Amino acid sequence: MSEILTKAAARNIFYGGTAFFFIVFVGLVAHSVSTVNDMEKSNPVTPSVAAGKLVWEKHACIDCHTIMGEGAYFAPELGNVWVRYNGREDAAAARDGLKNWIKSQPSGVEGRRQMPHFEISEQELDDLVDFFKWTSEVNTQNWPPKVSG
Amino acid sequence: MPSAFTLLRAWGLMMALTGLSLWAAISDQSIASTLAAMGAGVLKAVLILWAYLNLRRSPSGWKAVFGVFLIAIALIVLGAFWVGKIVK
Amino acid sequence: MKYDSQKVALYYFAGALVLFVAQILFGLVIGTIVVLPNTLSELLPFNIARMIHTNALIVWLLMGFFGASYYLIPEEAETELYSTRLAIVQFWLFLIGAAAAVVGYLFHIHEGREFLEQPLWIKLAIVVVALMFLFNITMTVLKGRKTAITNILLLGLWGIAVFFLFSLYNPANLIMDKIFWWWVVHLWVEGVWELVMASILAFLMIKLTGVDREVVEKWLYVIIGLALFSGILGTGHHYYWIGTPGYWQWIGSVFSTLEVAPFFAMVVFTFMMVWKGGRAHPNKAALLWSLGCSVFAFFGAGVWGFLHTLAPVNYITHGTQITAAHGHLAFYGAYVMINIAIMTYAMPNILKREPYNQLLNMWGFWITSSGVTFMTFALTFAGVVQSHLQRVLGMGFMEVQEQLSLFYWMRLGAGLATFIGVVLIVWSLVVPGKAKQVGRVAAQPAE
Amino acid sequence: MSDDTENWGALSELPGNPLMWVLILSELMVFGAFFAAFSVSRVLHPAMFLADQVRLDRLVGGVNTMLLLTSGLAAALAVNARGMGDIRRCRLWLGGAALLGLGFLGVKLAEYSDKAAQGFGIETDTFWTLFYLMTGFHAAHVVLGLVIMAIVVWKPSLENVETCVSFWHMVDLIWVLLYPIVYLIR
Repeated sequence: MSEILTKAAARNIFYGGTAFFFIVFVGLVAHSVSTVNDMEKSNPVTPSVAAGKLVWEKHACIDCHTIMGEGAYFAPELGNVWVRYNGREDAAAARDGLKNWIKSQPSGVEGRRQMPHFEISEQELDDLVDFFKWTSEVNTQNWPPKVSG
Repeated sequence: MPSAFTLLRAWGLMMALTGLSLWAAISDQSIASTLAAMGAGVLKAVLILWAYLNLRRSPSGWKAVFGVFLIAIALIVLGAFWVGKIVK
Repeated sequence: MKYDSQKVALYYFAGALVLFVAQILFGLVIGTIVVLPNTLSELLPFNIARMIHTNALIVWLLMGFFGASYYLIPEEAETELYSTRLAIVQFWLFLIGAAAAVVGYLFHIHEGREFLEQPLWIKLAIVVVALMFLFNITMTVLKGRKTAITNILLLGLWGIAVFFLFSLYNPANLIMDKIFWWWVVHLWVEGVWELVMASILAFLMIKLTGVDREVVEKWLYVIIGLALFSGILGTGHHYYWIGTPGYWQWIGSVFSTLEVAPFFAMVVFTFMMVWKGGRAHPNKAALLWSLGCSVFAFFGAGVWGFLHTLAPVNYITHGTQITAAHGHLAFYGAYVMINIAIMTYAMPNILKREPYNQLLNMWGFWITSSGVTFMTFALTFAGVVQSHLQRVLGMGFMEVQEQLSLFYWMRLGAGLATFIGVVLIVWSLVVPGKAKQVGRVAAQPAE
Repeated sequence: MSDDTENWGALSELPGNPLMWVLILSELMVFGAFFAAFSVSRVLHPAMFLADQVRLDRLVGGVNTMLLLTSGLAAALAVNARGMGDIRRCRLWLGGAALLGLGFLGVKLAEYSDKAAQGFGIETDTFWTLFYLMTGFHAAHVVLGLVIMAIVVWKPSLENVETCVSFWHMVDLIWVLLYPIVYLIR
């Protein structure tokens, strides 16, 4: 009898402990969400940034590229691609450079990884670049360590 | 279970140790006060385990586990403090 | 097998094995594209093949979990399933949904968040399927005996369904997207899936070693306690560099270091049980998979996870091939192996055969395990080199990738070996052994 | 607690429910790691730590230590009372322990609001991140301990009381180490 009690108590401690850690986790996530909301004031998600994210998703870019280090590791990191294209110094040139790169794919170079040709309108390309620009301004605790991504 | 006297004695000792380490910390900032603070902390931890948790009745394996834990913490903290002094 | 309705597990095991083979085939395709980039580049781009590879994995593992639940819950609850028909309908819905998703992917019908690429209507169908499943097994458990194993299995399966709901939430803010994307991905594989895995493992230990249920269930509580006490806040190791506050670096580092503990406990548990039980169960292959599962999960999830979980290390290795190495070995060790273990145990019972083709099955074990292990080493080396060149020296991504091609060839070779092993496993599970062989295995006395 | 049918291995040798000891040992590992992290960070940023640590009130920490230690005494006496079968006295001691625990939380909250008013938040720098994480996580355990106490006052079986009080002593144990490491050693 007491045997069953001990195990029932063990179960309750498991549930209680799990609930405790989950509550702490939820509390911390709630705090993080509030900091993200604060950040949005200085780096707002404009309609074009939101549209750009949808372009990013529509073509499943993440299944080759990474963004903030998450993705498929097959193609370059794009969280800081705006910085890599020198967008902070010369925004217009970076925008043109990114758009032209996407439009010129696939390169067809033998032995080089091929980015497919996507049907992306001029408007969508601008949205996508806005999305990259927005992402590059997120405070990622100085990650990646090098601009190479 | 430990007797009420054992518990009370442990409690009194721990209160005194707390006062002592607080006084040592406020009155000077030498290595001695650091040793006193950490020593008092570890000693209080031992008393909690020994009297409050009644670990003196537990098998030596468990005593060793907690002993190693406390010694490791004390060594890390004091070691880091010492390294910090040297670097400075 | 004591209950007729347990047979329904066979549908799920068969479906899982088909998708398992598909997963490995698409793995070979993308492994090939990595070393020979012009392969299929127009017809089947990398991103499409990759989403089929990962989605097939997730779906077949879930299908295996469903099958395992349908097999072990009647036996644990000591009652027939609530509804066999519902289970069969649920299977076909799930399989058709999965097939539709794959065909859709080939025609570029998909959404765009990693692992959650299913179109919305498929996600909703998955929710419906999950509800059917949960209703069925919960009703079964409610009318039968309640054991620690059914209890924890149910908690795990309900958790899978609840956290999947976060896949329906896709905010425009990428940081918010990522924060809650991990509520599906991490809280699945480092949370509730571990409950499912541990309870299946406990069931197998009771059956295979003959150790008392009492002992096994106590271990089970210790293991899952360690798993969730560390795993929930261990989510912090995904919140280092995605726009969340810096304190996650401390939380993630500390708690995910502890995530090794449950896997270590599982190794001790399985070996202790086998040692204490001392019973020679005729299904040696199932025992091999069970032991292998705990060991490979410890290395894949525990050791390879710890390797890059501390924030200062992860700062350098995040998003490199190190992550890929860890992912492959962890999924194989923890979730592929537990599924194959329960299939190896259950399928002969369902099909009313003696444990058969054991030798072939064990060859499958060794070849597949060697393949995945070699793949893990190749990717680990690739990741170390990549981290150094790209993150320390600052070389460009594509330039670095060219330096890694040797490792990628090795990975492809290991993938081929894995594929051969998988074929052996599937063959040994599906095709009945020769009568003579069955007789010989059955005739072996229990030691 | 350990006849043959109730064998949880080595965990049976400790007072209270074995699974609580799984939790307690996990927590000791977590806080041990935090103590190590704190000490190493201080070596890496000596100036920052010195400047920030001065802001902490050692006396407040000392008062809290004494509150928790006294609460621990009351909790230990509750186990004694329960062991002698005196459930009413056991409940009284538990109530006293809980009150002192509430006092600890009150002091803690006053301390937090004082620091927040001075502009020190969890993201201010590494010292404050660790300060808030460690003391905050510890305070969360105090809250959990109070919840467990409430349950045990309601259902005071000997095993329940022992389990609860073991957890409470663990919370004490962590604090007596945390206090010198965070507040005193500079």
